[in-house]
Amino acid sequence: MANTAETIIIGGGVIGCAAAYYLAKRGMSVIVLEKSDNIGSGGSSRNGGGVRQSGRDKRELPLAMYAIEHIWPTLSEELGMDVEYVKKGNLRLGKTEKHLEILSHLAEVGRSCGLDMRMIDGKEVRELNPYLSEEVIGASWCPTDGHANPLRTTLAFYVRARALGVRFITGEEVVALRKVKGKAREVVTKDGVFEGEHILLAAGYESRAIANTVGVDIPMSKKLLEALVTEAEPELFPQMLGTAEADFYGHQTKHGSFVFGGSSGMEGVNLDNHGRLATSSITAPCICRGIMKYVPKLSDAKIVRTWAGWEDQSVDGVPVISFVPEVPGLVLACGFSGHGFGISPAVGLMLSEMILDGAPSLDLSALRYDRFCAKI
Amino acid sequence: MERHDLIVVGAGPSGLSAAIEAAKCGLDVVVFDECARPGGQLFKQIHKFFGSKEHKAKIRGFRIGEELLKEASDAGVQVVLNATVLGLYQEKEVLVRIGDEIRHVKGDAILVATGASENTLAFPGWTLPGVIGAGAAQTMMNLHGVKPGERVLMLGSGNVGLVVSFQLLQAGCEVVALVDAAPRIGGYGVHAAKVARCGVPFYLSHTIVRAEGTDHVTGVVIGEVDKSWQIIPGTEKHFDVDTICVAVGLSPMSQLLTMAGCDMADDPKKGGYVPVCDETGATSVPGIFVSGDVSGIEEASSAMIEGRIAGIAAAKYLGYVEQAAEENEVHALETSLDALRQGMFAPKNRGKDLRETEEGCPISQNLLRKGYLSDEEVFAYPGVRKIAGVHPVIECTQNIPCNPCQDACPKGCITIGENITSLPVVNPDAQCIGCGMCVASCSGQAIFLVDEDAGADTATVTLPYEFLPLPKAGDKGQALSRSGAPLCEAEVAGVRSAPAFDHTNLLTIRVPKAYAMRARFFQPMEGGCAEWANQWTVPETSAPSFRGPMTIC
Amino acid sequence: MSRIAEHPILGAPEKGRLVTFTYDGRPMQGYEGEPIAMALKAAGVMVHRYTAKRHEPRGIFCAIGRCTDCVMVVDGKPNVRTCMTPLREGMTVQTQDGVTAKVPEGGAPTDGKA
Amino acid sequence: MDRSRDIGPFVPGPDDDLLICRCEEVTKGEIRRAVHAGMWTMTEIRRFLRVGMGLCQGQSCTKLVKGIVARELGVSPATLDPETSRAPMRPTEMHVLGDEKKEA
Repeated sequence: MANTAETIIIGGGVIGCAAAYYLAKRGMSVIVLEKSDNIGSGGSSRNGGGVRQSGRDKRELPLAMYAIEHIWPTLSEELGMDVEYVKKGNLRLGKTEKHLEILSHLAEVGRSCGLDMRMIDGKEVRELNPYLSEEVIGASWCPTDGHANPLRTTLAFYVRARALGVRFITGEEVVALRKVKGKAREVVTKDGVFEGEHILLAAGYESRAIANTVGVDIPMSKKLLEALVTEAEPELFPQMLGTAEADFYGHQTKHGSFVFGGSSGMEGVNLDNHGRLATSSITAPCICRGIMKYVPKLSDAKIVRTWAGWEDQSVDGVPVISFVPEVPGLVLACGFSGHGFGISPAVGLMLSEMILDGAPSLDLSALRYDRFCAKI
Repeated sequence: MERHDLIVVGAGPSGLSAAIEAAKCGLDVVVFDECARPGGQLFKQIHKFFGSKEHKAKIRGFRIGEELLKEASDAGVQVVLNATVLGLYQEKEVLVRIGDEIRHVKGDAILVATGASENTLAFPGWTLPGVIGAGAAQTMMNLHGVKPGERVLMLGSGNVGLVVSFQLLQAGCEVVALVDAAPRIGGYGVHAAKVARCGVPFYLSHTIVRAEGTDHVTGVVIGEVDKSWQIIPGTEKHFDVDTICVAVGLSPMSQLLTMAGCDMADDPKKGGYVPVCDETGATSVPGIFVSGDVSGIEEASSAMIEGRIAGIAAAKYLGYVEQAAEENEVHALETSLDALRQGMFAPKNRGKDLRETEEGCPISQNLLRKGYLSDEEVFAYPGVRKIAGVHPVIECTQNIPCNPCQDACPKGCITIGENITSLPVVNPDAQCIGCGMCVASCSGQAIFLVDEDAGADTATVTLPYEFLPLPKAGDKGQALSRSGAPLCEAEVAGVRSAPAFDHTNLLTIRVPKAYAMRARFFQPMEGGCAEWANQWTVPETSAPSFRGPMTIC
Repeated sequence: MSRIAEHPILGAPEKGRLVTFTYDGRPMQGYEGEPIAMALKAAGVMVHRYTAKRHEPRGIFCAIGRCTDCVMVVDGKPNVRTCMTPLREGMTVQTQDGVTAKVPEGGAPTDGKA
Repeated sequence: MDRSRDIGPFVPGPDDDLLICRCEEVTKGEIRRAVHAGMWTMTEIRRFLRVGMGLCQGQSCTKLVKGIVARELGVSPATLDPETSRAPMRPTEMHVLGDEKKEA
């Protein structure tokens, strides 16, 4: 089979799969190259499933609002598979005055962008969710936020894209990009060379090294984050939970289990196991203590699994979704900084527009790759 | 942080053996086990083990467990029970749950001896209550004194299926059939023979079509399979049962090693996903060792030796023993391990359809297909001789690693020789005194004392008997053939029990002379023999399954 | 009854004292310290739970805490592995339906408290 | 692995409604269909259908699932991706996991 397509996508995560789907839907030929053996191997299968607008940076908020207004509500029907989207709001919880200050600021940002988001007191918090502890003195409340199943969403995009003729190749590690006649054209892998008119780089943290091969750098680092899941529990509450300091988040899934992520404060320095993802012995207990403070009812819930995942943390906390003028044909979509899942359908759609129409329908100029500069 | 020289995960035969050797070398050893009792599966093993003396042959599994525990305690090993290892993290850190508390414990070395879990087989109805694993049956009856069911069908003819079938009979259950999709019995012939002579029919090349019942099992349908494992229409047979016991192999429980980042391999010969390790059990992660079933499914006897080797290797790794000493000890243990890995059931022979023993005797196809030797076939083996007076008849016909009978006979009637897998030979010139030590010592219950001419046109047959209630001299009943078919009237001529026999009672029955080489089991009679008498001429089919009249509360 | 009074190899089983617990609201007896599942089995109880999706009955399968098929609501907590949990005097054991207690037949839902 | 390789069409089997994953109640037919939808690794099958993600964490069904997936793909089970293994090895209550014994 020829290793040529109109678009070569590097990265078979939720961004790559979504972009592949929207491109193929409009008739484009696409090849997706995934380094690991599995589709959705990275952050796409390791995140908490939040589909939220609240707490987002102004620069990426339009993507979240667009996704929640136009894509998520009908995504299951569109893809023919239940992605378990639930739009029952997001409570971002505060336990101290300082927390409330942070939350008020976030709520203000949201409102300034037209988002329905407000501060509520502890009493109202517990009216919405009676399982939250008395320690919670207030929260920001965004009723249009929610959550979905990231595993199924990623795979649903993959299934539909594949059915539309997208060629997915797993275990295909990209080592370099090569320009031909001044344009990004060739994708060199360990086993071969692929060619495309357009090259979409959506490989998480690995995007940096690949972009480096054509002289482009995206300032980002990686963090080893952890999450856990409980056994199925009786239905307790439908909201997505978060905290002012973003150190803990989670929700109850359709299956009944609770998925929670959180940090121990060691994320930047956690050891991986000689390149293999590894959980640390202290993070899951820490997340448990966090959960029990906010939702004491869950203290008897059993944890069945913990896992770790790398987060591609851009230096300013929002992604790079951008053309690269000096490397025509290259589109970057990386640095999602741990909150890419909720916006992934919109990002996929915008990327397809960038490639097919030359520009996205939303203004993404604040997410350009060359926005980074020194602080003084 | 709490730290030990060696943390052993799993207090089964292998883990305890490793801990003992390591502690003897001076290591500070702690053993964690998630169960309330140590010993792993040993305490469910109520049969006598195979092997030679050094392998603790003819000792029952649970007694070996008791011995190991004492040895561990004497060696200063700390065994922590109800201690579930939740994870094996980097830097050889173990997260262990003890009661309602978790603890972080580090080991300079870690030995994972977590054993195996049972495989399952899916068939319609397999999730119904009443379909259980063979291990579950053992747990119920041998640990907790609860019968798994009244009428049981066993799926699987490996050693586990055979041994558990016999244990079910001992617990007072009826085993209606033993079924296996394979064309040949997978376990030891002697294990099959002791089940068959109790009247359990074997259905090889058969599998379960479906389990029946709405809220729990009330019946089962089996059918014959063709070469591509498809059920041949019209071959279905129904049994009323309340329990279906599944014994279709084991898989290594190697999850902790995957988590620890050890190199792993999917090796069907070892039963599944196992850590890559050298002959001492060292994995790809320095300081992490493995032994026992977790590194490849074998018998408990091998697991114990592997444990001892890994324990010494860990001691060497931590500088507690010199290289030369380690090599010596490991070499001796490897020789012992090698002895167990010989014969027709050796790992290298797995799956092979052997036709002859090492001695050139034909391997009984009846034994492989029906679970018993035919009356004609028995004479093909060196343990079966016609000799005047009382003499042992050893119906041991496959090369398995076992030799206690040789040591048991004080008169030199039995010879196995150097190679413990050789068939036992009965020496016609040695004088049997009828002590019965060989009968009780045979882990396979394959030795009988026969006096073909015991006067008045009768013969006596002394057989191993491990059922309750124990018949008394003078009791009447019927003799059963090797297939469990009723043969003739029999009278108990004597019963011998002795501590040295370890619960294997020697039952001597008197039968008509013509049945001396055919009568191999005894069924006590409660009423009279009259109603049975009409069966005695029936050929060897459709025998009612033996069921010891157990006393049940 | 399916308790073995005297075993040919093991003799009489060692048991704790006889205690009373409730099973779906009915008093039942078992030996202290033995797994709950064994007390139920000895009393002839086969069904421990009904599954969440297909509402099919399940009972003891592995009996060593691996398969988790034997879970029930014990003292109000769901998903308790009865094959691993020692029986204590006064325990409340309920058939599990999905992840909650099944209503005992002919009775009101119990709250799971002892 | 090129996911465009032709593995043939999905052919319904007589035992497609046979339950394979006891915990999450997933049938053989669902597993076979998932392979044809593009789930070619054990990891993807697990994420797609939740097989092996229930209380027992795949200890009962992994081998069965592997056999079904391998047959559908026409490969040997040993070539499929290895099982993952994640702590805790046994389901553990939050209050227990969160209650670490502090070292003196």
